[in-house]
Amino acid sequence: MTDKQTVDTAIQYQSKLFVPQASSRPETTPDFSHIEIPSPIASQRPDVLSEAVDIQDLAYGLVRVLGDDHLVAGPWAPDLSADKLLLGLRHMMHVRAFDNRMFKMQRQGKLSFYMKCTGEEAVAVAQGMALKSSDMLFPSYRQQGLLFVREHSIVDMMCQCLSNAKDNIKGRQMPIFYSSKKHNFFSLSGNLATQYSQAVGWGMASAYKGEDQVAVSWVGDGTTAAADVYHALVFGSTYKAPVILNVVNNQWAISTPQSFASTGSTFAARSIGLSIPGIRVDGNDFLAIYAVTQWAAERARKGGGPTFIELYTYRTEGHSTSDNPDAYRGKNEANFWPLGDPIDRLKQHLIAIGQWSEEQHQALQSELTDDITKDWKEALAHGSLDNGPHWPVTSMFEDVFKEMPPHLVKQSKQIGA
Amino acid sequence: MTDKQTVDTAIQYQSKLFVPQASSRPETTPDFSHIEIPSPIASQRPDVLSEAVDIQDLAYGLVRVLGDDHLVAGPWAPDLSADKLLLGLRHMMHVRAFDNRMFKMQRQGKLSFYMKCTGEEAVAVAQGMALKSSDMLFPSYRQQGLLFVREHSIVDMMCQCLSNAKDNIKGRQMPIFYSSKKHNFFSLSGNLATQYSQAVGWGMASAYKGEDQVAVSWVGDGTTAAADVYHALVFGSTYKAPVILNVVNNQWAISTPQSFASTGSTFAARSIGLSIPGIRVDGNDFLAIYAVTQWAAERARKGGGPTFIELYTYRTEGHSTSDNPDAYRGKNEANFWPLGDPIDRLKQHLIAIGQWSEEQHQALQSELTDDITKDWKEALAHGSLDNGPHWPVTSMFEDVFKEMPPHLVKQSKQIGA
Amino acid sequence: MAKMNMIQALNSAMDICMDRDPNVLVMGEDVGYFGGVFRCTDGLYKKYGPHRALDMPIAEGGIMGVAIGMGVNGLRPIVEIQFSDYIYPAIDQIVSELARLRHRSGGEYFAPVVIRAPCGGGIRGGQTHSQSPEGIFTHACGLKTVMPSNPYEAKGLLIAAIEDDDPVIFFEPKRIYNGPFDGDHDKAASPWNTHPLGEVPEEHYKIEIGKAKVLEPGSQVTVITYGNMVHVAQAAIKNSGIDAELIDLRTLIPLDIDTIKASVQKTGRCVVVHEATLTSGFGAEILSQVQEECFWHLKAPIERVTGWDTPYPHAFEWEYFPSQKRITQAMLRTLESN
Amino acid sequence: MAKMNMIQALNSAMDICMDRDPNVLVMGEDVGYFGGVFRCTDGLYKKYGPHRALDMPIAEGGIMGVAIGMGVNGLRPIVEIQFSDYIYPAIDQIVSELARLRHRSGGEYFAPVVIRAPCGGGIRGGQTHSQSPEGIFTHACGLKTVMPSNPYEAKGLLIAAIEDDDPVIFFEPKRIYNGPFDGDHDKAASPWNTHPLGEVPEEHYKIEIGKAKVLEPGSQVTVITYGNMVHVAQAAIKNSGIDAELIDLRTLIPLDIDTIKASVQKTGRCVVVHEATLTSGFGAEILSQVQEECFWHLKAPIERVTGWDTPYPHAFEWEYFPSQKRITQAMLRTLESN
Ligand SMILES: Cc1ncc(C[n+]2csc(CCOP(=O)(O)OP(=O)(O)O)c2C)c(N)n1
Ligand SMILES: Cc1ncc(C[n+]2csc(CCOP(=O)(O)OP(=O)(O)O)c2C)c(N)n1
Ligand SMILES: [Mg+2]
Ligand SMILES: [Mg+2]
Repeated sequence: MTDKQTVDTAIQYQSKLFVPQASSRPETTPDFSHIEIPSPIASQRPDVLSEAVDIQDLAYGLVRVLGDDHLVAGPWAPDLSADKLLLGLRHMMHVRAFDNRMFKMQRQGKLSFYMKCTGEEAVAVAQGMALKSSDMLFPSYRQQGLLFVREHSIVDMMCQCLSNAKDNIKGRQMPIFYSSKKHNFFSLSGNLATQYSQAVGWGMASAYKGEDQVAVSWVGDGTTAAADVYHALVFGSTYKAPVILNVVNNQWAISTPQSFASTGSTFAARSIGLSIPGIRVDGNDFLAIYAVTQWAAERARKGGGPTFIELYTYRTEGHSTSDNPDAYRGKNEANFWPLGDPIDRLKQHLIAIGQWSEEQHQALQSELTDDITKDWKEALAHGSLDNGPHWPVTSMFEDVFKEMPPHLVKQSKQIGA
Repeated sequence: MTDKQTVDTAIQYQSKLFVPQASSRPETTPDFSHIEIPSPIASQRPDVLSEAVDIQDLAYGLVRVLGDDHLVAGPWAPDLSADKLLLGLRHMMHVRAFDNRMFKMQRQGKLSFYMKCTGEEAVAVAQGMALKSSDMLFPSYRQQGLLFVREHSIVDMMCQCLSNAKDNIKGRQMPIFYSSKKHNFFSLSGNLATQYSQAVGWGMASAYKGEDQVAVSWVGDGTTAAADVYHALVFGSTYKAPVILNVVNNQWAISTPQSFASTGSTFAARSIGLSIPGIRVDGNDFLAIYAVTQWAAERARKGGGPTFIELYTYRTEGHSTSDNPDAYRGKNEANFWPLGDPIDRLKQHLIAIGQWSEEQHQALQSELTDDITKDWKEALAHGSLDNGPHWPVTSMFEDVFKEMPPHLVKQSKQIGA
Repeated sequence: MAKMNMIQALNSAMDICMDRDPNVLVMGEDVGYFGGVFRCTDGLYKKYGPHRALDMPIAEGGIMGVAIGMGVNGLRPIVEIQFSDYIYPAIDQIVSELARLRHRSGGEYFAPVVIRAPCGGGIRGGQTHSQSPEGIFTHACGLKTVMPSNPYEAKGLLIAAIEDDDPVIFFEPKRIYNGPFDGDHDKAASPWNTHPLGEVPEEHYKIEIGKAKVLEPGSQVTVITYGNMVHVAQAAIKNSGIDAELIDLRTLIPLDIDTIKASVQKTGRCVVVHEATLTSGFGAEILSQVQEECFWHLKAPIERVTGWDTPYPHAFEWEYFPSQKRITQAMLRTLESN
Repeated sequence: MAKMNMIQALNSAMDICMDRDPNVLVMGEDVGYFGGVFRCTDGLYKKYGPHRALDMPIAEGGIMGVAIGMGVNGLRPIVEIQFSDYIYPAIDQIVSELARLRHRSGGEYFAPVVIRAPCGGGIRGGQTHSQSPEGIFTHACGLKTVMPSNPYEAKGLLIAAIEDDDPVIFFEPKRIYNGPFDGDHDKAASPWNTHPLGEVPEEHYKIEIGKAKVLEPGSQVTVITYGNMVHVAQAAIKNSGIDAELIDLRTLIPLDIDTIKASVQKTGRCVVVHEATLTSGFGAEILSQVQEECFWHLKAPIERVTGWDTPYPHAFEWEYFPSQKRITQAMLRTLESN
């Protein structure tokens, strides 16, 4: 086709290429009626050392604990005190209050960027609570809830988002790319999926040293297509690494529906052929997530190797502050999501078992919102992206290497000149 | 650990890391008795448009046609004339004669390198014969049989191996890295697995244009771990590309046993979770391979998308001329392989059905060996790696780009200076 | 002539090529229904259908692998890598396969793939949305590397790239998608519709790959750059009053050494500017060739003004960015010596 | 002192480090039971067990990902990439993750991974067993890049790399595993045991990363190179009788510019040699820094002698290889001018 003449404009193809479809687009009405929602008693809870292929029904089903009546049922019901449940509720509400505030602050120009996890709070909070604090977390960018569970300072999280002088990563990364060694929370990367195989390596090292810690990682539905996800499955299984590999299927990857990654199957099913149990769990059911995570952690600690967990949930809001979902999905698609909202479902459960009330809920909501407002003021006092104070500019040249080599010393001198 | 003092030599780990084992090592006796060999009547032959998950037994079983009695049986028995079978036998024997000669020539210093496919001849020959000549082949380096089926000039293959003046790829690649556009045989790459996702793209283009051609690709058991294999499965399934994705499980990847890639499952099982049927087939059973390939091609042409085929076979000899398998696997492990030799099995079958005899076999063997000797002489007449003639040295600068840019023109002038 | 920003110009280039040739398609993450996170493929889905504005799974390596296969089967895929920072998972397919296919097959096979990748900083994207990795690709034999600096040329170069039978990697400096950015972050950005190179014909036209442009004639010093830095250098020249000759490379490989040579042999001084990190950046190659070709004409050391050898920082975009000030200082240093 | 070839010296380095520190392990394709296709890890499996000489699936990207995770969890993995040509699938993990982890986490996390990769041509391995991709890694901030030229230094540098808390990519010129190769392919190769640098102490010792070595003092021209080309350059100097100063860089990043500067400021002439392809190779960076630091001392253009800008050809290894003749011609060219 180098010159015009060779273009055969007469060619008209009758394409037979299959292209997946979306759950909805702005011009269509959302419809999730095809989603089968089994009852909590429908799923078995097998021995933690079962063979993947023998328990493959768990990959095609949906583990649930909270029924439509807001009560617990079925073999997966975890042994959780009301206090723990209330703590979980509190964390989820706290995360949401945080997200809402930060999103607004981005809109007001205080932050360069923000990402919420609205509708998915149960994932990080329930999983975080089901793990030991010595377990190592390799999150993607929507598991801020883990930091709440591990009692990371909220002010410090805000300082990271503000890239101010108190930002523990020295203004180097975009908002929400937290890192906290103290909390066994790995440094977030902007490159999707890379942390997944790293988690497997971390777990391998744990086994190598004869230790008991488990590594836990998360990717989104869209990210499952990445090479590192496969690497994690292959290496994790080959060396029976003590890891929990989670897929947060929130139905969308920016504008791309999960159908471009799921290949018409469940994500959980993908690991079975690699001898890793796949479990699909209601991602908005705090108790089910907790129970499945506990199962996987026990399997890992007993030497059974990885578990692949698909958390079936929904990204209620936009991908990030950079995006408007109305441009690519049906209006209010979130309202059609059949598995409800994780906070609301846990709240209803606690009310149903007499441990909570609407009034208490409102009060807690106000308390948390106020806390966040207070925290935000404190964080801002440490500086903001636009107005500083920041870390000194020359700090940019630190940590490229452990000790600064001559060429960076030279450059750090030039920057002031 | 930057300085000596910080090394805590007291640490002694009790490793819990699981490390897979080999089928045998030089210090152990090979033992394949755990391999289950089902009878030809044990496998169903489902409709070509079946859902992967519904026919998953095919991924865990072993499709066979030739029984221990050397007769055909079961639902997979293909409709193949004796002439076609004899042609298949001839091709396989031809390949083996070729391999033996070329290996010897490498040992005599005439070739820089060579790779045999001994014990695996049925894979390429039966699959090649089951496809249309317009189907596009994206092989790995052990499917030289495809070129025999497509009647590529043997002399030209030898010229490629010799990098001489008649080498169609101008001396640019190592021996056996064939390329033949005329035969719809893609240019081999030294980088494992890269051709696998390319085949999917080729198939997508075929569907895009509304055409009927299928793309077919091969990787080894070891190579299944590569990212491109996953990409091929994910993209192939997402767009239902008309492709056949083969894994030649010959039990070894250089010195590394298949257990480092199989994760304790079958390779065929790996695709099921991605909605791609996985079929495990006796890789030394010419008829079974033919039948399964036909099934997959029909599925692809009907819009059913990819099929993932594990060809269960054995690498009878070393990895390449660079290697000595006695250093890492049990002596004569090949002799313990329970699925026999593909040439011998087809020969026995043809004898059993009265279409062949030992005498005819010997005669054919001699004929082919003589042919190869003759071809070799002819090829050598076109030059050899050490003594030439080669392509002109400056041909090295051609084809980097379609038209040679100034900097390469300049370099090609310098090379003579 | 229409007024177009760079996004519209790129879009127009793709539209025209898709319209003329059914073998042309665009593919990548979010490029289909949504039209790309930077909107470069906006409207193509509607006009040409889901199979020609093809959304793809998030696996750059997979996207590149299938693009090569498509190219071998007669299509001309235009791949969008959402951010050039995410091109690394595809490097094996690009460098080991795409770049070498024609050569290794003795000319039998080739894949006319275009890879579009937004690059460079300026959107407060931190280290994973700001990189300029062009240097890496210039080291791989068999790839053409292009980086336009304005809508008019972006369109002409992209059409040329799509119609080229060699693989082309096409970097788009995202900071100037909407308007030229002269490096002064306190000044309101001017949109392309106030710029002469924002005048873009609606029709098909090409700008030859491999040809640099002398943007500003001058006699004292040659400034060689490409992409966004063209505008910063231009402003530095204007504001400093230095009589500099400004060269916009437009194509990195094949490098138009003749244009460079003619200029530096005239001026005897040279400053190379890019946003990518210093060490082993493409500036090193430019400097090397200038040194090799113009040594006897040089009156001062050739200078490089580039990003620092650190990951792109979120908080210090302006300090990281090669500023007008740094370019001016470099020009002045070259002028100091005689 | 023992006589060791480079393979034995590297093996000894790993053995010593594994013996001293249970956190050190080797991993990669065929490195365990078999001891590596080049035998560099021979015996370690037997001595330290399958979990410390760890065979791995064929997925360089996966190997690198897990190595990083291990490094974060306190281990010091030594990864072998079977051929440096196969490092591309791991580039994302190396460049985006390994190199930047310490920086992006504000110093909280790091992974002390060593990547060993045999590189260069000479085994008639064609384009996929002959590459020298070191240049690419020198453009990534946060990696140290090393290429030794002899057994003694290979061992000392590898131990230093293993004990370094920064990631180190360690290229091994495979052509000189068994003996120095001076570029004359008609001459029988001499084994390391006839070479003084084949004398290797059995014990632990280190050679500092980041320090070049003046191998041959000279006054007329400085030849800067590394790896295999050190021996070719040395032979070219000897056979031509030119009074050249030969610098073996040993470490590419951080570059020992002081040693280079001292030499070129003395000689006023410089030839840079490497086997990698010319355009945007590390030679461009060396040349650039020499030009920047020594401009006023230069009496002739700095020359580059490198591989050609084509894939490494199977049939034309000798024509491709930067020969003694080409190096000598380059030295002579620099001497011609005054
Ligand atoms: C390697 C890589 N490619 C592309 C991107 C750009 N990107 C950021 S988020 C995203 C979508 C991820 O979707 P999903 O995995 O479903 O996670 P979710 O956002 O829904 O939580 C994309 C494409 C990236 N960050 N890294
Ligand atoms: C990306 C890449 N990594 C490593 C190699 C080196 N290598 C060549 S063949 C091989 C083993 C392949 O084994 P398998 O896939 O089982 O195929 P087989 O040789 O048994 O046919 C390896 C590791 C390579 N060629 N490419
Ligand atoms: Mg998602
Ligand atoms: Mg194999």
